[in-house]
Amino acid sequence: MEFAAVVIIFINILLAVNLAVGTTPIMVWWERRVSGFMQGRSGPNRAHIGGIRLGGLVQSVADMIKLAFKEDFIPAFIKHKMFFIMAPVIMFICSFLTVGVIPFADRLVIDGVTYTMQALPIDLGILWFLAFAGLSVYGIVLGGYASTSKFGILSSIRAIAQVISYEASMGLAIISMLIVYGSVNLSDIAEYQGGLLFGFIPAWGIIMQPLAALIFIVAAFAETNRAPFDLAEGESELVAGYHTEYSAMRFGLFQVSEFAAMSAASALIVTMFFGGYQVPWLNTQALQENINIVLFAMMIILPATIYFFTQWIKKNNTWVDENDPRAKESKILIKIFKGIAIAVVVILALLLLFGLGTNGTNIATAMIQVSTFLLKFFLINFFFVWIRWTLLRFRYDQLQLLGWKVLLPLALLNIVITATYVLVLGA
Amino acid sequence: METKIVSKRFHIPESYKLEVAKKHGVYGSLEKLFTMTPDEVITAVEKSNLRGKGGGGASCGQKWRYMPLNDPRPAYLIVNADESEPGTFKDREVMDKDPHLLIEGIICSSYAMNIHTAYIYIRGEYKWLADRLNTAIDEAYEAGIIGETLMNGACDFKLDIVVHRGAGAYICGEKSALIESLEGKRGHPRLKPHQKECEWYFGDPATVNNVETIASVPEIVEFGYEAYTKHGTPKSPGTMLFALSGPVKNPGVYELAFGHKMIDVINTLGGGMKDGKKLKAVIPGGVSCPILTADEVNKAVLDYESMWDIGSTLGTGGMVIIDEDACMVEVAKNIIEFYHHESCGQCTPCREGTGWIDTILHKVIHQQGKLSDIDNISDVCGTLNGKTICVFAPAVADIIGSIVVKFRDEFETYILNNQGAEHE
Amino acid sequence: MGIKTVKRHGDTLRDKLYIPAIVSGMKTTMRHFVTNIKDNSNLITKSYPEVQPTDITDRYRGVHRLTKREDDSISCVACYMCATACPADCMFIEATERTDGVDEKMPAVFNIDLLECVFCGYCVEACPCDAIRMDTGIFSFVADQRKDFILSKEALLANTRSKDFSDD
Amino acid sequence: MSNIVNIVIDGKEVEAEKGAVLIDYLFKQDIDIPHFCYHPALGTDGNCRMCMVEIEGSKRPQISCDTPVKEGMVVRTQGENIEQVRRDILELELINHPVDCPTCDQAGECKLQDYYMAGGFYESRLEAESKVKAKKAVDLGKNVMLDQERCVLCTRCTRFTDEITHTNELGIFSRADHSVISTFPGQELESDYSMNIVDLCPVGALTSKDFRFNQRVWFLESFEAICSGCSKGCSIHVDHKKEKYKDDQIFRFRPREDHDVNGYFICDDGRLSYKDENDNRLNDASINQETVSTKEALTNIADVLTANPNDTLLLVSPFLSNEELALIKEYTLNNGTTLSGYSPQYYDESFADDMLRTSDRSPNRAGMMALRINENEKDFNELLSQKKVIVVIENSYFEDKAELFKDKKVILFSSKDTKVKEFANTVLPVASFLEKDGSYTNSESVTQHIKSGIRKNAPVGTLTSLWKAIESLSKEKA
Repeated sequence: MEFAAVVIIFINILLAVNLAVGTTPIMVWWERRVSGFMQGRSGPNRAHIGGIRLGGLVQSVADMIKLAFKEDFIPAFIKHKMFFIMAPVIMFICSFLTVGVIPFADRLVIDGVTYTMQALPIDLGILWFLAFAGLSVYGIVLGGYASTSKFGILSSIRAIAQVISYEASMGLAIISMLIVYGSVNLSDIAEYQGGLLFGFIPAWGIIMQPLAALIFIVAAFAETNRAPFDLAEGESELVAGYHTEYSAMRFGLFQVSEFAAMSAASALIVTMFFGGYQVPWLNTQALQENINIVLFAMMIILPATIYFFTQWIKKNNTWVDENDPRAKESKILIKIFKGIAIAVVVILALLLLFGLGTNGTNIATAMIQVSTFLLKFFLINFFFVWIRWTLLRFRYDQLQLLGWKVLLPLALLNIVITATYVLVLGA
Repeated sequence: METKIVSKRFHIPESYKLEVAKKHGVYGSLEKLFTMTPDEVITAVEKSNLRGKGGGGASCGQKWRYMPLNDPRPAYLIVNADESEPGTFKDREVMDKDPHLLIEGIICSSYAMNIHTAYIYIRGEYKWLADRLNTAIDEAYEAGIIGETLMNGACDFKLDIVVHRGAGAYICGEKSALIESLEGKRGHPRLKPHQKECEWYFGDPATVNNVETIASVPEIVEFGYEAYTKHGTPKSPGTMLFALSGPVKNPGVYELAFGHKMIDVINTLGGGMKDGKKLKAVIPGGVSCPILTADEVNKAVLDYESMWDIGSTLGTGGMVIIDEDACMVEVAKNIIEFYHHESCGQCTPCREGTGWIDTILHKVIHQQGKLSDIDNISDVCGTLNGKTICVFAPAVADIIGSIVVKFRDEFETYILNNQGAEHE
Repeated sequence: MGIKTVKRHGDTLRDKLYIPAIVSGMKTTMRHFVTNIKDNSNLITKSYPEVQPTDITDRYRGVHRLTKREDDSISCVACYMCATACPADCMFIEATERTDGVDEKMPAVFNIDLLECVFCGYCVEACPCDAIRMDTGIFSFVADQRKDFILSKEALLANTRSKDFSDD
Repeated sequence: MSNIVNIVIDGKEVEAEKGAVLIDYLFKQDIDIPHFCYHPALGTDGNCRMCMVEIEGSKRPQISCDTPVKEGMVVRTQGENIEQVRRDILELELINHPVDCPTCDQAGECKLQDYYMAGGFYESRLEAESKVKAKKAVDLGKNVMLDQERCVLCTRCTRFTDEITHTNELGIFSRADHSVISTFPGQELESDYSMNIVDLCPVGALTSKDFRFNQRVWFLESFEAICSGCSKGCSIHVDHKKEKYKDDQIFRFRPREDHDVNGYFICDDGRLSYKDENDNRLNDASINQETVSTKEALTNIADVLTANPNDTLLLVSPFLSNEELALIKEYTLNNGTTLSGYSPQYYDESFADDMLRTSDRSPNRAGMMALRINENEKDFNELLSQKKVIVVIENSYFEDKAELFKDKKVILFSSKDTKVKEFANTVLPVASFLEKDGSYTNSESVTQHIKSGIRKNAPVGTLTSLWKAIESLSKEKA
């Protein structure tokens, strides 16, 4: 295998792993701070390494370290120790593998060889997702059951019923999308969305199939056990549901897999409905053709963004005690960001000056697409958080009612309409 | 106006001496007595309708009938000389001026009830009277009037008379408390029996009579009940010793037949009010009877039934006269202080109630009174009335309650004006 | 009287759709988010412990204290009312004869286990002698051993009323 | 049956015995009439005036403790009028009462407090400073403290010393609201039954020196048992409590009304004998002075017993229940061991009196005799010299006679930490008298059953359970 192939595969796997696992601390931080600001609090902002807090991100690191070093405790009353141990692992693996099929960029051509920008270059993308998303509920069921605790059992029962209810609507929503895209391969789907509808609107899933998008997003919330459908955890009724009896890194695994599942769902939503890696109005071809203009635009936009960001830091990232190392953080961060801005400008200027060549153009395009994907990905994640801190948890009967009486008929109706439309007008 | 039966020898100097008294006819009834059977004596007393003069006014003859007949146990006559009620000092006169009349009465009564031991329970403070009685009894023993036989063998009847000095408790004038005290216990009244019966002294039958009652018996024995019932009214026949005290010109003890108007007695025998002051109120029979206002006094007739009709009682006949200068709050305080001090402390209402009224009036006198205090006093009087073993508490309720009701205006003015002489 | 018909809320199509309500809710949270992220100086959160709270009210139930009488002796008469009222069973009292003539009973031992205390204030309500109060304003109590959280009689007597509280 | 008459109580027609005291009858009907001075053991005194009822036909309310039941009587114990009367009298009762329930040991079982709460007198019409003051802590002598302020002068205590013990130590002094109870000058409470006045006192005026300030009564749990202080076996209530973080502990004994045995009272020695239960307990099994587990000790005992059944003497004591004695007796019959109940050390002639106390200070000698367990001194001494294995079960005979153990193997079952332990080869702790269930027969052949309510943190097995374990172990070996 060629060196380039190894590097690309490595990068892809790294991206997938990071998306699944590496984002967890970031998502935890994201969740805490966003909820803080939404509620007029500040969220975590104290933990620091040498005064560097990164807006509280260090707290997540501290938590991670804590979880890793905590005593791994299995209560004496637990009989099925194997299930108890397996449960978080199953859940983690399932959530983790789901991310593998997401395309981070268009097919990359280097020296005439085409590489798929997926960690797992499988053609059955969506089916893979459905399979593992459905499997991950086994983790919850086993965990709750093996806990020998009424909270755990109740949580398991809820989780099963919930997943069954929403899996159906989700699958049906996807079917209508497949009719549109005509493929189950996510790369194909992303590529499809690079086109324009009626010549001026990006042909994104959400624009073509808003109803399917809505159903899918709602179902994805339920699948990932996120508020307002987090009945399996239901702190107010079930203490912590299926992970009541878990501690240390076993609990950590549940936590990670929850965020991994959320990441996977976000990634899939981005890919299916928000154009995947596509930059609106600039599909791969257009990007490659106008790479210099794009780079030039970036040369202006990025430093400007960083300038505003440093201004914001100066204003908001303060500390009461001037003698504390944390008080000096802003200055350091501003310097670093200024350095980054200068470096970016310099690199981009050099690139523009000396030209990119074909491979360079392709790589730059891929990088821009990966960045676009990540941007969309984080925005959808933000949406997840936003929803969580806005909506109340559904009551259990409301959850089932919504699943069976609203989403399922709507999804079926959507399929009929889409199929009719496709049949009548031809593909 | 006076009808002298018990007091017929009071005016004679040194009448307490046996020879002086004998000269004036003491022990004259005994000759007739010995010709009568005990039952005839009791019948005579019954028919005379002689009433207990200690305050209750119960029929003396009926009481004697309660003594069990043919009982193997010894029986006792207990003469109640524990005269401690403020305003009452008639028994003192009898014992002071004519002790032999009392002994004569005891002989008659003992004979009637087949009693061989008689006790005279005398108030502890009446030391000189106890001495006088003892002297008289010694004289009687010496003269052979009492002892193994009566009147030197005129009658084969053993009789001993013992004078017992109390320790100075007002409640021991209550007959059951008196017996308790005589038994050597704390003077607590006993629970009332559920049927009419005699008293019990160490488990033996006993009867308790007032000094004046006993002193009235010889007259009935000697002259028959017809002579006695000639005096007084049909329902309250006979006479009674009335004591007048307070700001009248001639206070003292006067024997009157029942049925005289109270105001007449005050104005004639008492000689009217001192210094021309106006009469304000009278407490008719010792301080334990409801008070009478001046208007009521004008209507009052001195016999048991008439007094009940105007909402008071004749009591012991000790009339306490109050003139216009007296402050009724202070009168009430004075009386309640006495009762507070004398309550035996057995029943809760009396023990705590008298103290409470005293405290309230103390506050009123010391210018810390409130109008609600008047109602509080009335409330406590209500609780005191009829909820205790003996009639001490109802007596307090009667006098204090009646003062507060009849002179409420004066109490209110007193409290509101916050005036009145400092009592300290 | 008559019957008043109250219209049931949530029956309109708009309500049943959920979407408008969800959107308006999301608008609200987003508004807060944007405002706070633009300028976080108005956040309610204090940077404790560098910034100490200044708004503890008189009604705040801080750590307990035992009051003293005018002669500086303990007010408590060891009646166990507080222990009786305590839902957490965190008060451990042993009574003894009081010999100084002020009263006849006082606590020999009076321990409060702060780890078990739920700070409900029932003990203060139950006390017939106003001997126990929670007006010290102490909201932070830290120790590194369990036994250090058990406040003894002496420690409770040493606590004083918070100076920040108004004099009433 | 002419003794039965019909009366009406609160509108309900009932039958009652003619001439019975009305209040007694009302108690039997579970009608709670407030009262202080009346006590069935002491009779009517009628001074508290609390037990007023309305009787149709009489002008005023009557005290039910001095009202005999009569044919056709119509009694009302409720209603506005009678309750007002009770309130009035209760108010007077409280007017000089210090209302110092917080420091009063009686709080929780105080009648005055109950009536006070029911009546709702939260504010006195008499100011505190006007209240009559009296002495607060008067030492009456033996085991009893007096608080004269709290006294309601019901005279139950004076009547107890006058009529029950005939010791006449107590009297009322002074008059009116200054009346106080006290001992006569120079005299102290000396009666062996003096602590009964603490129970009799309806308020907190008389408190036990022993129980004083130890516990609040509402924390205590109670079960019915008998006193093991002598062979009278007086019925008692055992008040105990398992405090947080502490072991179950007995705080006091109270007499239990039982007309077959003790009536209403118990003696002070019996009452204070609860201390024996709490103190000086044996908790660990040991073999040759080394602490071992109960199981090891049991195996050891089973070994010894199966090895020399014919050379074994079992010494039981009258402290064991009938069930335990029967079990051991059966064992001896089956295994050929010998059994003795010799225990002269429990006799104490000086303890007996003509009220309740007997000279035999053990609870179940009659039960032991009923099982025909030999107590003969001669037989016992003979056996003692012959047998090589001595099993001492809850018997303190050897306490000061350790020299008798020479050359013998000794097995000790005991609930007490005794000196005998040092000479015993195997020691096994057993549950104490009040920690186990069982029945006991007193000197008057009355058999009473105890159902223990004590829950110790570390329960020591009962003799029954341990003995059964030994039996089954022995069978395994055989």
